[in-house]
Amino acid sequence: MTFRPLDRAGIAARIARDIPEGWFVNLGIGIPTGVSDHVPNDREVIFHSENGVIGAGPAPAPDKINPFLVNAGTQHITLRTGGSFVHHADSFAIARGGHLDLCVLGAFEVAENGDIANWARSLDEPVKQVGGAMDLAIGAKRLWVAMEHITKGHGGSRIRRVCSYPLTAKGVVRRVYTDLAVLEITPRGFGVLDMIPGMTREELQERSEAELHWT
Amino acid sequence: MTFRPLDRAGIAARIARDIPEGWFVNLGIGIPTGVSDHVPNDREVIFHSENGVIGAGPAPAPDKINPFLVNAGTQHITLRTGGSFVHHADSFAIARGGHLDLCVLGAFEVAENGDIANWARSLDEPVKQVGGAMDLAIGAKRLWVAMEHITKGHGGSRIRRVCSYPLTAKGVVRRVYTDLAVLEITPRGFGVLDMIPGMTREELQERSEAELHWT
Amino acid sequence: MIDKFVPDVAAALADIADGAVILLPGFGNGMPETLVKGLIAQGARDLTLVVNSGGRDTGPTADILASGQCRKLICSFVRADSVAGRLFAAGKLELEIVPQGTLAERLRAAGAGVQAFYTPTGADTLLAEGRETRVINGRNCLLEYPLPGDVALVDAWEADRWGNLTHRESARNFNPVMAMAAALTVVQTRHVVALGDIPPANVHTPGVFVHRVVHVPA
Amino acid sequence: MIDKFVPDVAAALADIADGAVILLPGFGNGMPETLVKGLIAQGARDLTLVVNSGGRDTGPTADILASGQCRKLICSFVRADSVAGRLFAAGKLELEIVPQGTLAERLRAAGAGVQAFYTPTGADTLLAEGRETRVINGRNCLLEYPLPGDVALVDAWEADRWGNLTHRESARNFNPVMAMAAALTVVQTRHVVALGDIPPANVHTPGVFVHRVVHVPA
Repeated sequence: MTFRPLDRAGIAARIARDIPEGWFVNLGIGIPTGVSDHVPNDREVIFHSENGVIGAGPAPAPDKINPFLVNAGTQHITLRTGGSFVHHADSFAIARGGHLDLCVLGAFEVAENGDIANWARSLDEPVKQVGGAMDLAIGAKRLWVAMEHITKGHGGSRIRRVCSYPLTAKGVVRRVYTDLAVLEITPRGFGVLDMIPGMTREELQERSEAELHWT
Repeated sequence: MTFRPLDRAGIAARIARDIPEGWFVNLGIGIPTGVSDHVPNDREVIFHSENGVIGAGPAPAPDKINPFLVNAGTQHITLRTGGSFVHHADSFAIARGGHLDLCVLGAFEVAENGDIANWARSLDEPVKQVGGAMDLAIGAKRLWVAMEHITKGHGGSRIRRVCSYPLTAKGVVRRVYTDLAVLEITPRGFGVLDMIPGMTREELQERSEAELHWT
Repeated sequence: MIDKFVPDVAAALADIADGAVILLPGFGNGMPETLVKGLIAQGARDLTLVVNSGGRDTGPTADILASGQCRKLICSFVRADSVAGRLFAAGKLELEIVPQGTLAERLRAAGAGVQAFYTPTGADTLLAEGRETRVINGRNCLLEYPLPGDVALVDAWEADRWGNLTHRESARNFNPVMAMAAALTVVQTRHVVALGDIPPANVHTPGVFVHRVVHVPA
Repeated sequence: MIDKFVPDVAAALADIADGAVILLPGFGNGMPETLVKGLIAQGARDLTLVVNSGGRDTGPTADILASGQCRKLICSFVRADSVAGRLFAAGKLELEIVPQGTLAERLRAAGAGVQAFYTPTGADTLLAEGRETRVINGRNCLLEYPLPGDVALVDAWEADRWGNLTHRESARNFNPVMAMAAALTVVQTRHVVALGDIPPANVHTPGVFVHRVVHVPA
């Protein structure tokens, strides 16, 4: 192998490159949370947190923590100048009503028709962790997924013809950012927008269960 | 005739007597608007106006008019200390969500099953004036109606077995305050709670198309 | 740097297309009068106007209706003796009457991604004729659909460059819900304030619902 | 004179009945911890608890669940390794999982008199199994019903004697919507302010949704 997969921060940074000024963006827990660290300060991107924060800013200095201000991961954050607060129903009105330009979620799997599975690993998983993922997945103008291309455990590909895990939503993913490539969902399935340096088409296809397309 | 019917202010005053401290109350246009004038200042009743005013107060002095503050009749009002403002959807959430202790509406007719007709005088009336009456009628904890007992024109009774005008809502009226009596809707129909001085049961029944009951 | 301010009303309204659904707030106050004048000057036709009341013989609602630009009026209240009433009687204006609370809720639904809802309001009335109803918990309910706008014309007291707004007293009325219900929300504001001047907990309409702002001093 | 303040937590919670549906706000903050302690002391049983997250091993949600007072938990998120997760695994707790936005919207619906609504959230998932769906404008939607509470326990920063409230920053979260969704809304407030001290345009939860307030200083 002559390529070096991106680490999680690298995936986040790659996503940040593609977010233009002025977008309202919600970042899911996991890799997506790191995206905001890679948006330069002079590019105004407004981060929404589903617990009612519009304009979430970076973590505070340890001596500046405000216990009344957390993000959807319950981490202490700051508020950007211009930010505001709403209650939970209004906050999800923003998410579900199509007002977010972008939502970035982590996932277990994405299918070539845009299906996403990110909430339960099996049908009989006894305890459920849905949170706000289903709301964000159906509501945002664009849904991008950030995840490793293959699973850490058994090495199977997360880029699927059909999702094997329970769905979060059907046909909603626009792009997938992995440690190996940037893919977009097209009418033909996964199109490849970008690969990491040194990766060949064959190597990327080998690591993808679904068929990839190059234009 | 040895009785003297109440005038419109008299009906409003009679209603005001029955509103206890602490109630949230919406007053419709017409006779009901006058009710607040008859609630003594030391009895705190909180008036809701469907354009987003909680705690509507009396009209301002002419030199104290605030052009940004009107009631649902678009009359200039004041705000009581403790009042607040919400937007239209939140305001109707208050009305439709069962948070008003009382709504007082004018009406053309009330039927013995609690039906109310107050928005259109005929089925083919070309232009419609619904406003917020249907929302208030279905939403308040109690709906009271304020109206003259008989119509000014043809002298027919507004106290009906069945409404002849198009309905505003079905089975929602609790009480009717007229210039002659106070009636309540019971499982048997109209029960008489009160009559003006000098009025006999026979005289009131003559002026009512529906059968009246005394307990 | 995000800056939603545009130089003038003409620039703010230039791309409103024929056939657009226009959301117009206002209830005795809080109506964006200068934007309505701008829309009359702009000249888009075949419009659907969504506004609480059809108005009288003068004022912004009467003016935009009298201009002949509107094909349809969706509102809760029309006087027979008004521009709207006469246009309707003459067959020159379609009319859809919506109870005021249902109007507000349909606008919110459009903004909040609710695809339909059941309400008891109007369910037992003429307004329900030919429409889908359902009894829920013993109450007859009417199925109502969202009412999205192509454009909302919004009035504000203060605005910052992110489009965060405040509204005065009851001039708030339909402004926040119409702002959230439209694909393009254009605001006229009395005052321009610096980012951060509106306390974060007291923004009445967050900038996420606002696309263009024009400064219209008193 | 209207005065919604009650002398102490015990008085505020005395009449909560067995079998009540309890709405509990909070999302990392904004949870009424003192009222939860009071409910544990009060001892009502067979409760249904509605809260965003099932919590961990410590904290108010874990405490009320561990007390054995709750028959059912309605929430968006439960960790397997938590009091809630273990009670569920042991068959001692019923669980209803609701997507977080649907949870907020069902609460608002209860407060706003919406009798049911259609949402795309969850419609194509396991959560839709056996439930009513409908395609609206090409989108598959799930029919959701209101989620009213018998009692909401609410956290506030400031309160006046009419029950008007403010909340701090993101501690607002579910507090206003749960306040409007319950038949009895009990508030713990950090600060007591005079009527009129909260500017009328900046009340976060109007007193119309509040029934009892207890002062719980920090």
